[in-house]
Amino acid sequence: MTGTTGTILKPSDFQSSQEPRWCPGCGDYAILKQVQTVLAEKGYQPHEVVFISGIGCSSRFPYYMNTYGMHTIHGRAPAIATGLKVMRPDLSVWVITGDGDALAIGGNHLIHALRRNVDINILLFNNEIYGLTKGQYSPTSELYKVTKSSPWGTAENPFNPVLLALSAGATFVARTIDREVKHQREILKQADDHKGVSFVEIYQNCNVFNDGAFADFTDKKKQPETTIFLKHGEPAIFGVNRDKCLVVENGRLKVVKIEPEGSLPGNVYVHDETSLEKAMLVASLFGPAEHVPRPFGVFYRVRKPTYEEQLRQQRDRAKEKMGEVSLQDLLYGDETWQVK
Amino acid sequence: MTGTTGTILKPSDFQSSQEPRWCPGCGDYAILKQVQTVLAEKGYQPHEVVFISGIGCSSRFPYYMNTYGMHTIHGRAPAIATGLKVMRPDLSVWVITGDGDALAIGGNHLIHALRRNVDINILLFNNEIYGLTKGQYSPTSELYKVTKSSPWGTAENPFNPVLLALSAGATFVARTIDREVKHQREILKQADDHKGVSFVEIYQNCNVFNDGAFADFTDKKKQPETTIFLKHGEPAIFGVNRDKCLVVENGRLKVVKIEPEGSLPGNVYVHDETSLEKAMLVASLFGPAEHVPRPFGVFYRVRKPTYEEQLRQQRDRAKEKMGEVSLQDLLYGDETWQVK
Amino acid sequence: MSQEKPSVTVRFAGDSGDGMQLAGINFSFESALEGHDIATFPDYPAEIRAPRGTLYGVSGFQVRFGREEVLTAGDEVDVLVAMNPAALKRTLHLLKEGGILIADSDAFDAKNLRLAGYDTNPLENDDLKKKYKVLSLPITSLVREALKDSPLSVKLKDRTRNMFVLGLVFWIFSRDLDIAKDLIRRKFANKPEILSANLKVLEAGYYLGETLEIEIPKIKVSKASLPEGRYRTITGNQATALGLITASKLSGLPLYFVSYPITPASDILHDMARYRYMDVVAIQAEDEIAAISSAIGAAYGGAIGVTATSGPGLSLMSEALGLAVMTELPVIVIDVQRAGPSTGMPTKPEQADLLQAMFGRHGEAPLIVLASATPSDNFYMAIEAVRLATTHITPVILLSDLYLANGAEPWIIPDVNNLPKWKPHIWRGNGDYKPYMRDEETLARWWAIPGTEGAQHVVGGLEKEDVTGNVSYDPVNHEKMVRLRLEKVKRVADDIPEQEVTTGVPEGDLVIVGWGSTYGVIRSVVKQLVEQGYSVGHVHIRYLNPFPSNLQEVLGRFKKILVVEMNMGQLAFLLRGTFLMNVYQFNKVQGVPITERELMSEALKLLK
Amino acid sequence: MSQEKPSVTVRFAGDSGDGMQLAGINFSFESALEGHDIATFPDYPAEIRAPRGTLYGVSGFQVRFGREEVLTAGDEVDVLVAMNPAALKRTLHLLKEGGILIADSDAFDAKNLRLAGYDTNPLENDDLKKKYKVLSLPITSLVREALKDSPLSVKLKDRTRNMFVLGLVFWIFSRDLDIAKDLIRRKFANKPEILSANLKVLEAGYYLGETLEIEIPKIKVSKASLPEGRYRTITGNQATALGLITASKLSGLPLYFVSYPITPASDILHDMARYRYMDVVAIQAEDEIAAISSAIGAAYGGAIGVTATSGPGLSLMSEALGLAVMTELPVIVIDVQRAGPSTGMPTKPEQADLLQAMFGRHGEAPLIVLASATPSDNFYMAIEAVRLATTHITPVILLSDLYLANGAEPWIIPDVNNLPKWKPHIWRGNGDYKPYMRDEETLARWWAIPGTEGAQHVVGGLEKEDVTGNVSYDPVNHEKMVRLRLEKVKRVADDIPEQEVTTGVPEGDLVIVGWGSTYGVIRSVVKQLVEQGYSVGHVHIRYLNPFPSNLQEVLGRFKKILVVEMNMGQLAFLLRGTFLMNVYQFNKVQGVPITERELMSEALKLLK
Ligand SMILES: Cc1ncc(C[n+]2csc(CCOP(=O)(O)OP(=O)(O)O)c2C)c(N)n1
Ligand SMILES: Cc1ncc(C[n+]2csc(CCOP(=O)(O)OP(=O)(O)O)c2C)c(N)n1
Ligand code: SF4
Ligand code: SF4
Ligand SMILES: [Mg+2]
Ligand SMILES: [Mg+2]
Repeated sequence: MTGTTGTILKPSDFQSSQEPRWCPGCGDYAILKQVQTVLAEKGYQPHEVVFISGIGCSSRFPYYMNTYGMHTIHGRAPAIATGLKVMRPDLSVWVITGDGDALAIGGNHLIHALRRNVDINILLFNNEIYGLTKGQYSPTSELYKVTKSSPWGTAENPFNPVLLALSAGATFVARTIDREVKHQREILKQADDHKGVSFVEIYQNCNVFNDGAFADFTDKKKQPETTIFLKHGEPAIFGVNRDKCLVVENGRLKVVKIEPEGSLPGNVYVHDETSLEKAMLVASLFGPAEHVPRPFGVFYRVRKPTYEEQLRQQRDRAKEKMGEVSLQDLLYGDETWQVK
Repeated sequence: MTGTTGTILKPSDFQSSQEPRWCPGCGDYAILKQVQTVLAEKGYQPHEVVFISGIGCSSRFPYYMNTYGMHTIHGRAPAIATGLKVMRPDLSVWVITGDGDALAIGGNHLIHALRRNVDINILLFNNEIYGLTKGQYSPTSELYKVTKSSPWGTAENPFNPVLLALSAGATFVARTIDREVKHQREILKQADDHKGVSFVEIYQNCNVFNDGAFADFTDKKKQPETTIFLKHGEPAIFGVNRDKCLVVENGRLKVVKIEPEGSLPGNVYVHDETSLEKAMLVASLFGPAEHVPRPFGVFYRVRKPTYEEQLRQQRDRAKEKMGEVSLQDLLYGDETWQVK
Repeated sequence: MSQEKPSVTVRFAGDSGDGMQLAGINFSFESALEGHDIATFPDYPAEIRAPRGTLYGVSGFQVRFGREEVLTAGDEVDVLVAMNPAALKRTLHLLKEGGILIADSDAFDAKNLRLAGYDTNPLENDDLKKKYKVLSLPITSLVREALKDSPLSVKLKDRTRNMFVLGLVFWIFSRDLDIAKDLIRRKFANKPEILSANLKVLEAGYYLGETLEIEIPKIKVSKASLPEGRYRTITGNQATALGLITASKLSGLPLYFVSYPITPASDILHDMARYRYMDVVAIQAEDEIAAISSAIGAAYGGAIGVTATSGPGLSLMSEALGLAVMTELPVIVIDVQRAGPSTGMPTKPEQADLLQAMFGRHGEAPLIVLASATPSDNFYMAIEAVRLATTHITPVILLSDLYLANGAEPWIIPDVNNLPKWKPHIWRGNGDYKPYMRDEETLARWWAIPGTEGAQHVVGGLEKEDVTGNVSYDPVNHEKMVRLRLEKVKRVADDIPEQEVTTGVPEGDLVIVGWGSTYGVIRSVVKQLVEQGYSVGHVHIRYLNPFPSNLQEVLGRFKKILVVEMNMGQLAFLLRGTFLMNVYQFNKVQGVPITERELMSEALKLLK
Repeated sequence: MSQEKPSVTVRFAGDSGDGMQLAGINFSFESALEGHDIATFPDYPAEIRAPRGTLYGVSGFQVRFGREEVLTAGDEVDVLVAMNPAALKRTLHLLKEGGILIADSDAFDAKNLRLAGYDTNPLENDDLKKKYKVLSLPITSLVREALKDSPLSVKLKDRTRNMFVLGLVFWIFSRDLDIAKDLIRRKFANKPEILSANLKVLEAGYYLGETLEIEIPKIKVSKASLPEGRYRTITGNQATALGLITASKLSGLPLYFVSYPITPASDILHDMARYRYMDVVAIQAEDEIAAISSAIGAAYGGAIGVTATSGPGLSLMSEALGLAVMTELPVIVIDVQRAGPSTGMPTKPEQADLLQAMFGRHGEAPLIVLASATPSDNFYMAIEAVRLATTHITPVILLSDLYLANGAEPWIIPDVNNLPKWKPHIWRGNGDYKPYMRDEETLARWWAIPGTEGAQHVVGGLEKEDVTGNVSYDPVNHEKMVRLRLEKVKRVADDIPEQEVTTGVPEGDLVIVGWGSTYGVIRSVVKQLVEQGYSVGHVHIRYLNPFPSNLQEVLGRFKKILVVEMNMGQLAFLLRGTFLMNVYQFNKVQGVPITERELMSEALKLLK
């Protein structure tokens, strides 16, 4: 959805008078900035946009936007946004959530919003930790991670949020990272362009309780070897010298060296945003950065009727069948009688 | 886990004195029978087994078992079973749940139990409807389905439970169907054999509110064309004349005719239970039975440390580091002083 | 031979599959149509389709009709239909001495007798025949005989037995078969063979009456003198659904209804989903937390956010209701109470969620609590809930219960044009908007709808600074806000009717106080007591938080106060705690309604 | 020059990063070690790391120590440390006239002054100097100077400023530096450079005192006459964790602790997770519903199922708590209350979850409610919660609050062997087990553990037949079960101590009633009033449901009853409703503790 009422604004026009209260250095700042930029670039007016968040550091986001907003309760933002969007398809509705908010307490609402394809943009700030409650592990923290609530290391495997979103029925799924502001902005723009639910996982550094969680992917030296930036219709090539690629072998992805230089193997993985199967395949690259590169970009994008559209059609079917019915007739119902 | 204490029992030894109160003809009866049979065959004693259910027709299950059981609240059975199993790894713990119970209100606990790989067996009785509350649509009801709560057809896409379970981290995922009792029994046995969380989706006919939902897959005439029974290491062949197979083409599955007879194409899909990627690929066959066959059997099976095992190791690490600490010492803590 | 009675109660009882609900509804409607007042009590089993012949599979429908105001479905029945031994076993105790028992003797076979726990066939018991007028008829055979030319299967033929007894009951009350036929015709319009079988059997039952050899009195009940107007029958759940839609029109606000199915509230969802053509959005959420949450989202967006549930769902909504209190948004929760705690007895009535509605949220989180008194009162109280929510900008809980939800009564259909409209407290100004600016009188904050230019703001669960709505940890501000939220709800007392003495004397020896579905039984008992010369009043409270401003004064006019509830004394506790007022209690927590007899005897004890 | 005082209060205030908590804890511990009684009040901001210099980023730690029983952290402070202008602005009002102010003059630069909203530098204000003894020192410079040879970065050097002021405060109170050094050595054992810097700066602060040119009194406080024994300091949350583990040993039952992080309860989870080597299973659930649910599962399996949370989590547990009531399983919920409603003010104390604990479930769902009175009382009340749960086989809610949770006091460590053991009400018989067989006296049902041969049974949320536990919709049975569940909880009154008058006279003019963390302030005020010759008693209720059997009688001995709460009057309402007893209320809902002065003035009003 794009703004309708008038002048193009500056990013700062989307900034509220409240000073952000995140820790100095927190990755949340960068994301705030990009969102404001994207809204301005897309020509929205502040009163056309609503930010709904749950609870967590990231969920403070709405306070810093000069738009409408709700800072709600832990885990329920997707449900709240659903009610809002269904009644107000004219608004641009964004959900801001954290890895605990979205995947611990809020997991159910998240997958249901994705399944229903509500036309909202869900930004999951994944810092692999509970920031606001000062450092417990989250459903995305890696196995054995030592945190305040796991002094002896955790005992549980993390979720792969992208994979979960794909299997729940999301129609736009992407991953980006706080430090790559250009990539981030591009992804946010596309998420907003997408008609239907958009799920964007954003790796976000919590420099206080989980500093460097994504250093493997942001460190400029390591990055070329540890990341793959997916592009629709293009083969998955990476490496400092762009000398590696992904191939499909017996249904799995494997990293191989491109040799001789420039000659891609026949089974090279070519990304196709419209294929759920391919999206899941490439999303399953989730191992340690030393061994498997981590994909970023748009995994999946497909246009399906949104929940609001389906609901509108449902109403149209009902109206077509029933014709115009007055409230008085409704109250009368099927059978009445007169007492004189 | 297999029973330890003594004599082999009969299926009827697992039957309680309570008469089942499901509707005559309900698919739940067949499943009850198979579970009792499997427990007997595997040599369990009734006091070693616990059934935990939520709320729904299917969730009445524990009353009909002569084992321990809890008929709990809507959607929470996986969480309750987690607490039980963690404290009592010696027991065989089963979760009985419905499509509403597991995937509507209980979706979050389900995916978390799967992620943690708790060594329990989760049987999801999927009848694509809310039975107990008399016929509303569920998260597995097909789009546009007319039910009590969707007189004009639903507006939302169903979940694919197998895909969701795979992406959440389940280590054993299977699908079977009420009417195929032998297949069902085999799957239940393997689910119980599996160390780690087992997720079994069982298509179950609700003959009162959703009769024939799975007729495409049970009708003996249609079945050969509409179903694929997966076998580890074997190519996916089906059809009345076993003349069709699945092939992988550009990362997707396609149905092709085997011709000439007996000569499988090179890109035929060969099932591999140990491959998450393959499991997801074949699980994504979820379209209407006229167009795509529906896979049954074990999609995925892999041995990973269970939650209980991880918790035990966690404790061992802690003990190793701390040595034996008496309660008195614990109360003393780090710093004390004496007042005389 | 014919008897004249002020009111009569009939109960149809049989297997779940025997169509007793249909027979009962048909008879009730016809009774209403003939000009009687009616009250009904459907009483079905917990199981979807219990095995035939079992005690727990018995489904019942009780209807009372009369020439006077009919306030309850009756303690006892005049005519009992028992389609099998289990039905007889479960309901015979309800039959008055001398009452008429109609039984299908064909169903009293060895298997069914055993399932019902009878050693011998009770129909052949002489005591039974002495005590009641027993019409033991081979109904199954008679039906099959009547349909011997029908192409239907035996199973389908047998399904029409309910029409046979309906016909017979029509004969007993000299009713007009045509109305019943009309109803049946509409129901089976698309199934001509089933339709004709039903009509045939209905007549067969009716005309059997004429040929009966034993003497059965024909019972006459004069018409009620109901106020003039157009009537329909309505259940509590239907009334709620219609009330909400009406409120949407009266307020000019869009309606967002969202619910997660739960007995006995699901029918509201079903109705609302059907009314999609009325521009209602009706959604089935993934659970009750999502339901209330999305209602909050919709309310933030400028809609009336409504959800309906029962006890377990209300419990789940606790946290989000706190958010609704904090953000001060107009969301409405309809709690159709059932017997608890926990899953309890989902198909049985109870009134034990009152204190939960009052206090079931952490922190100081006051909200408006209403309760409807009769099935049709749900229409007005639903409107009232929306009116108060959208003018005082605060969440409202409306308590209904299973007995109201499923019970039906004749309802005089209001003229939509005569229903008062109101103006929601919506921000339409162009000035400087702050989310916690308030109306001076009501303390309602201004509701600014996203999309309104210049009124961007953020609401949320953290404590906010008065007026500006900025997050604030200031100690004095917090107390101020806590007191403002409380005071806002208290001031609603200025906007609701004063408490009336519903029935009986305005002051005197005893006042019987109730809320919710005990209305009928209390009113009935108080009327009788007053007739007998006692000085008794009935105060029925529909506004539970805040109480009407004169409630204490009204109750104070009586020497004794008896609080009647289907719980362990929750309103009694509230009255004690609020007014330091000594009250007597009558509590019944059995999942069945309080009977007139029980209440009468309690009241008489206090009047001695 | 030196002053002798009965008790003294010190407050350290600065930026979140300034290490004020560490300085405060260190000083508190040393005070305790020197034989004083202490009470502490850490008061940190809501933000994780608020920007430096902001008002909302101020972190404080207040400690009071004295020769007598020290009951509160003090209304006013004798010594105030203000590391920057914001800290001064936020806390100066607490400083007594004539008190000592220590400020880092280096931090009072233009930027910080502006952030704190000062137009001019308050340290240069003559009034300030007249009213207080101002020690305005260039602490940052002094610290850098002291560490000029250290290899640490300036940033790290500056981080030791807290040690400088700690040293100075030590000097003011003539404290033994060695103890502080010991603590620091342990803390930085693995970081030798940081350790040596801290030690150096600590000494620099101490010795500066000796060279100060302005006249600062050295303050002396005699030691307290505490009972003999081995002591430690303990916070409420630490006490809870230790109490639970102790209860596990005393009962011989395994402990399952499960929690979802939430302020201010998270530290219990952190402790329990650390204590993994004590055979505790400590789990972080996906949410609070999972937490309570899995605790129920664990309890069914024969463990003590415990979860800890705060208001929002308690709200989410409503439904599952109903299941625990219905299945009658020993689960314990510890609710560390914070300011609500909704998210409220998560880092501020309040006591507004009492009615939610009592009534926050649909249906009639009674359970035991306890509340601890002091930080260390959490140890005993946690044990008590487990004892009552596992002997009466019922859920228990234990109310703590943020003030107790984070506050520390000296605690005389009990000898484990002297703590009374008990026998959980577990089924070990071989006879015919039925889940709702009960102990005749307590009405506790027998707890049969899966794995026990022959005791297979099913529990659940549906109403069950008495004794057999089969699903039952029988009306009379339902009422019986409702009453049994209620009566079972009521009879717990026979198993708890009678209510004592905690402080003051046993009967007389006024009783001040409280629960939870108001213990200290009430006791302190009552002691003073009694000293002043008033006839006042203090009744502190730790058993809130059921109340001690003699509570009504005890309260009845006083002419007036004043109920003091950090809410709008929840206990007051319970007392009114339960005993029809008129009570006065003193309520403060500001997210800050009630002060002695406030309560004193309220009490005096009633004593006039
Ligand atoms: C019902 C409830 N339970 C627990 C909390 C405490 N809580 C607040 S935020 C949070 C988790 C934050 O983690 P995440 O969602 O990852 O956000 P982050 O702070 O890392 O941005 C928790 C557990 C709460 N506010 N409400
Ligand atoms: C908190 C709560 N909400 C709603 C209900 C009502 N309810 C009972 S079972 C059920 C759904 C049943 O559907 P499913 O899980 O598919 O089981 P089935 O009956 O089809 O076997 C619902 C909504 C409930 N018991 N508790
Ligand atoms: S705690 Fe972490 S996530 Fe939260 S504001 Fe600070 S750096 Fe950011
Ligand atoms: S309603 Fe459906 S699922 Fe439930 S018992 Fe009947 S047939 Fe089975
Ligand atoms: Mg996080
Ligand atoms: Mg179902």
